[in-house]
Amino acid sequence: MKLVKVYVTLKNSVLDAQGEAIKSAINTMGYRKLNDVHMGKYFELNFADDYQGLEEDVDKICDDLLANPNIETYRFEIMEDA
Amino acid sequence: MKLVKVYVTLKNSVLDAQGEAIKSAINTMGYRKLNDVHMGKYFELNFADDYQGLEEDVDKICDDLLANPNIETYRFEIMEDA
Amino acid sequence: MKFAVVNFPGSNCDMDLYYAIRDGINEQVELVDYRATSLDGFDGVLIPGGFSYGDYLRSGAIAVHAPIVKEIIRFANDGKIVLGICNGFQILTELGLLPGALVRNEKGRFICETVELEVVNTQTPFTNEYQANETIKVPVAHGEGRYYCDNETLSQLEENEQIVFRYKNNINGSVALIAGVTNKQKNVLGMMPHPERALEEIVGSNDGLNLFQSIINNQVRVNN
Amino acid sequence: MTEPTAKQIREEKLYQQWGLTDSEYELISQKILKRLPNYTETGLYSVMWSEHCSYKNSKKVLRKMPNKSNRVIAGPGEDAGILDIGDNQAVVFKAESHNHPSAVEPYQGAATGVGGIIRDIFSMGAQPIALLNSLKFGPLKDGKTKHLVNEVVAGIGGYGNCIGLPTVGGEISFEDCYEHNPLVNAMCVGLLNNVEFKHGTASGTDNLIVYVGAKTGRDGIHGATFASDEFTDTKNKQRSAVQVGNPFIEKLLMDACVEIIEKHSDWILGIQDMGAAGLVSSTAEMASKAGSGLILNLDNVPQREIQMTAYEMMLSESQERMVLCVKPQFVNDVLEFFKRFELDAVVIGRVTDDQQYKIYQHENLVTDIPVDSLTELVPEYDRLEKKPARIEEQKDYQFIPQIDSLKNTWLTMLSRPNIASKKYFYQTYDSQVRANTLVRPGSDAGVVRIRGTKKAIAMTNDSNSKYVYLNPYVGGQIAVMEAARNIVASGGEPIGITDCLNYGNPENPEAFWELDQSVEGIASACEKLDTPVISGNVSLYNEYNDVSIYPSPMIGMVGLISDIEQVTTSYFKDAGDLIYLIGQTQDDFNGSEIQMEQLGQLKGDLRSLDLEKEKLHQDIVKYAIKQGLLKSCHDLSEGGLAIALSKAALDSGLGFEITTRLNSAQMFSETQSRFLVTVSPDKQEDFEKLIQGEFELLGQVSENPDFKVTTTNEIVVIDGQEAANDWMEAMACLMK
Ligand SMILES: Nc1ncnc2c1ncn2[C@@H]1O[C@H](COP(=O)(O)OP(=O)(O)O)[C@@H](O)[C@H]1O
Ligand SMILES: [Mg+2]
Repeated sequence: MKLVKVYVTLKNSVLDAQGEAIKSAINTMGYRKLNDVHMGKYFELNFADDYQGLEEDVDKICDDLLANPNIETYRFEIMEDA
Repeated sequence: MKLVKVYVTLKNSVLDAQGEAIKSAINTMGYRKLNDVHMGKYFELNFADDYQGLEEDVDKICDDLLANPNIETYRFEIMEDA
Repeated sequence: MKFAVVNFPGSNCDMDLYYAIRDGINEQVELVDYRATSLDGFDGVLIPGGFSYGDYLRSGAIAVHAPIVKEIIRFANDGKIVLGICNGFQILTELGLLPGALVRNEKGRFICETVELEVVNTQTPFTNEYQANETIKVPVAHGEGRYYCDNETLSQLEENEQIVFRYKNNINGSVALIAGVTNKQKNVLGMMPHPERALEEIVGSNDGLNLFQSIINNQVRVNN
Repeated sequence: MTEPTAKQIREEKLYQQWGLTDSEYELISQKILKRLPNYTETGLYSVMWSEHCSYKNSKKVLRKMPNKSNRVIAGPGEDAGILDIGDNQAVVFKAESHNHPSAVEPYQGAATGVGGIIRDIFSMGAQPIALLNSLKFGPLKDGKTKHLVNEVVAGIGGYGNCIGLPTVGGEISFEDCYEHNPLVNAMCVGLLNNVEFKHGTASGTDNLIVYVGAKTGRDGIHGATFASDEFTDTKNKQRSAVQVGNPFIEKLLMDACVEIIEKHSDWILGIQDMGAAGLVSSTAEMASKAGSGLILNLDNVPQREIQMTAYEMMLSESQERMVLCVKPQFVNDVLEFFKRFELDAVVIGRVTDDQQYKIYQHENLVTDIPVDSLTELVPEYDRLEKKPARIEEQKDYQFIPQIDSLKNTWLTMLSRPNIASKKYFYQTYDSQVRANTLVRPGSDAGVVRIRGTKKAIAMTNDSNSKYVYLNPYVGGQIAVMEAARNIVASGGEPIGITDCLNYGNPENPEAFWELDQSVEGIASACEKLDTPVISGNVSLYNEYNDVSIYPSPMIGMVGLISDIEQVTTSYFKDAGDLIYLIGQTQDDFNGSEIQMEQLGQLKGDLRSLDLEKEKLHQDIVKYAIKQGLLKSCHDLSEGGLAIALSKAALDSGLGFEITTRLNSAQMFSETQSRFLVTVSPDKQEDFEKLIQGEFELLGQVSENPDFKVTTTNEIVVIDGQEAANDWMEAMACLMK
């Protein structure tokens, strides 16, 4: 099996409502030395071992489905075997 | 600044409805060699450089806020400087 | 009886609950701000539905850190009545006052519909006005209402008769069709359906009225 | 970063890229300013003079619509219109389109459309009580459209559910012409208890301008085609123009604004939301209405991003922001008040008496122009009109359906996307929060009661652009009358409308003719009903590759139900009830769903609408409901009698047995001015005495869920379960 880890985050210029809410919660909890928080999505995809052209396909999957290119960016890592 | 990356994922025993939905969407798109998909959350927290006891505090923040131990597990990495 | 409706930023069924008490069962009720630190003088605490803090991290997760919450825990531990509806239920599980968790509906979509519930346990302060195994009609409106707990917890729930309401049809994929559970002592109830939206025939059902009436009955019984 | 100079803007005609014409630019530089506008100023003019903000192309047409009645407290020109409903209460409503943002980013586009229309309502001091929406998409044939539909619906639900307002009605339809240009219209209705409050003015020298709500980022700065590579090296970072909604903040903002107006209206003179063209539009409109000037200091504006230019800050469409005009002696009270809601509130400017609009940034005066030149001096255009050739060519064409098997056609029609149940979508909207919803989506109109009174408000969104395409004038009339029938069938008295006028390019004479004609139709119907148009929105330039959408006016109508006892729903109640058809049925198949089903295209003209008869039938129904004679009432629309009967049955689990004077084809005729009602047998005499004229007793509601139908040429039995499946499951099936 090939494990692919995908990270999707909001573009910097896009309002991160969730990150802001979490940041102020962490502040309320008493941790004050926090500058900022961003919340994103994390995916683990398991593909068959013999997958050819995995990188290209994952890129497409991210672009078309896992991330919304209007507001998000993504990156991924292919773990050789898991 | 110290960047902390936190990953929160559902425990295996909890049905990952979103992961399942994404898996079937990816299959519909024509990528068939996919075994499974898990969806989780990804956070980036930026703390002040001079933060003492960061690791311990992040652990508490995860336990008390970012993850719900009934259904989720978490792990984090502290990037020395970012 | 005097009830507190605890209002978190983003709660949006607070007034519905307020009217349920004031007009539905003609008892005293006050809104209590999340920054308050005391529940003295109240006999029951109601945690309303809505999207506290936008539900941005997980439903109910952020509300747990509001100042009033310590007081809610104390109140519950004193054996007083605590009722959480929808987001209120999510908050109570996040708090650990109730077992389990509420996760995204199986089909991934928000669902607003009037559903049939089975009243499983009529021996609680919240259900003594219902008939055993009665079927009632109550609206649901949630995106994260699938009740989850592990098998061990489930057997405990069953053993202690903590399961109070079950869906007739599993609308959201909940474990064992669970729609509402109490704590072991039965003084804390959390439920996803909205009894406060079912108080008058004209809005579609009045089956929720008995739930509030039960709380009053229970109090009378306790006092006697 | 260097901005182009005023000279560069002129010489390179950069203003054109912002949508200003040569003559508009000349007007600004030579007549108004008597100097060249700088970069920021040019930007302000370009947005304020856009169609969206100025209505420069449509104003002339819009004036044709009636906006007076003895209920009107405020009409067009405000954030939303206000109608008196007695007892010192008023309803406030408006609809808004978010078509283009939703095409680009469906979830956020739809969500911010809902957020924006809600702000329009609470900026009037009203408590929002309900939401509706009207959606039009291309056919559900590929993943792209399904994704679009899914995301738009999710965005609408996501925002409304989170803020805690019930979505009680709407419509969703599918036609080829919307494939690349979907329509997303949202409506909000509010209740006003403080009828005195004057919103939206900034008057009185030295009063302060206070900014409340979310921070400003570079969201939604579309006009900035200028901001190309010449003066930015971080192109991608800069360009994220998508607005993202935050319903959580809006909930706080809504509660705070409603409360401050209800309890402390003496602190403030005006309040306005920042919608399209954000800061500039809200503040300029406030000042212009009051005849004052304004000074703004941008350094005080809460900012989410660094190094924003004055241009960017003024034009930003960041969501969930409001501006208030506050009396200086109360400014601290106001700031404290918002702090209690955990909202940022800061003073960003003050009112002056020189009628100039002045903006400072980093201590530089970056804008100094007459306030009125942004709002009042916009040129108005008289566009060319031309009747499209298709209309003359098809004038005499009449479509007649071919029915080989009534049963098969019936079932096919039930599962057509425009007819099938939309529950799959609307069940993702919370329709009951606030516990006042008496009629949820699924009947003719949504109904919300006013707590503490016997009154209720009925509301609906309607548009049938197929009719408007074939005959804009009659189509416009029908849109209003169909909405009115929905209100009347629910037990309400229509009292006013709002609209979203979705059309093609106004510079195209045919599209403009369609706009003009249909507005005349709308106006004539409104006059007949005494339902003024008190607010609305225009969305032009809806086209793809030079092909326009159908002319698509959306009517949002509000009705008053004086006693909740009169609330009536469309579905059958009891077996044995008598089923009547009110109104005469003719061969009206042009523009119908069955024409689309069988011919695959729209063709022919529409019969002109008899407004007298329409009004009469509505009055009969209103009266019958008041007399307690009707157990159910449903208006006939797409798919005609067959579909109306089916819906009334399927929603109740009951069936029916009827015999009609119509032939099988006529079961699908879409003749206007008709209602389907049921009457308890013991009221038969009273009812028939009342209606006289055109009606037909069709038969009875049956316990057995099957549909037993005898037409002049066929006797059929349709399995109730099969019909239910076709109608209920069609959408879920198509969305797979
Ligand atoms: N987008 C939507 N949002 C909310 N309700 C909707 C939506 N689309 C359809 N509905 C509801 O479904 C019901 C039927 O709508 P429609 O098919 O337009 O029927 P009718 O022709 O009788 O007006 C109405 O109650 C309407 O409010
Ligand atoms: Mg309709």
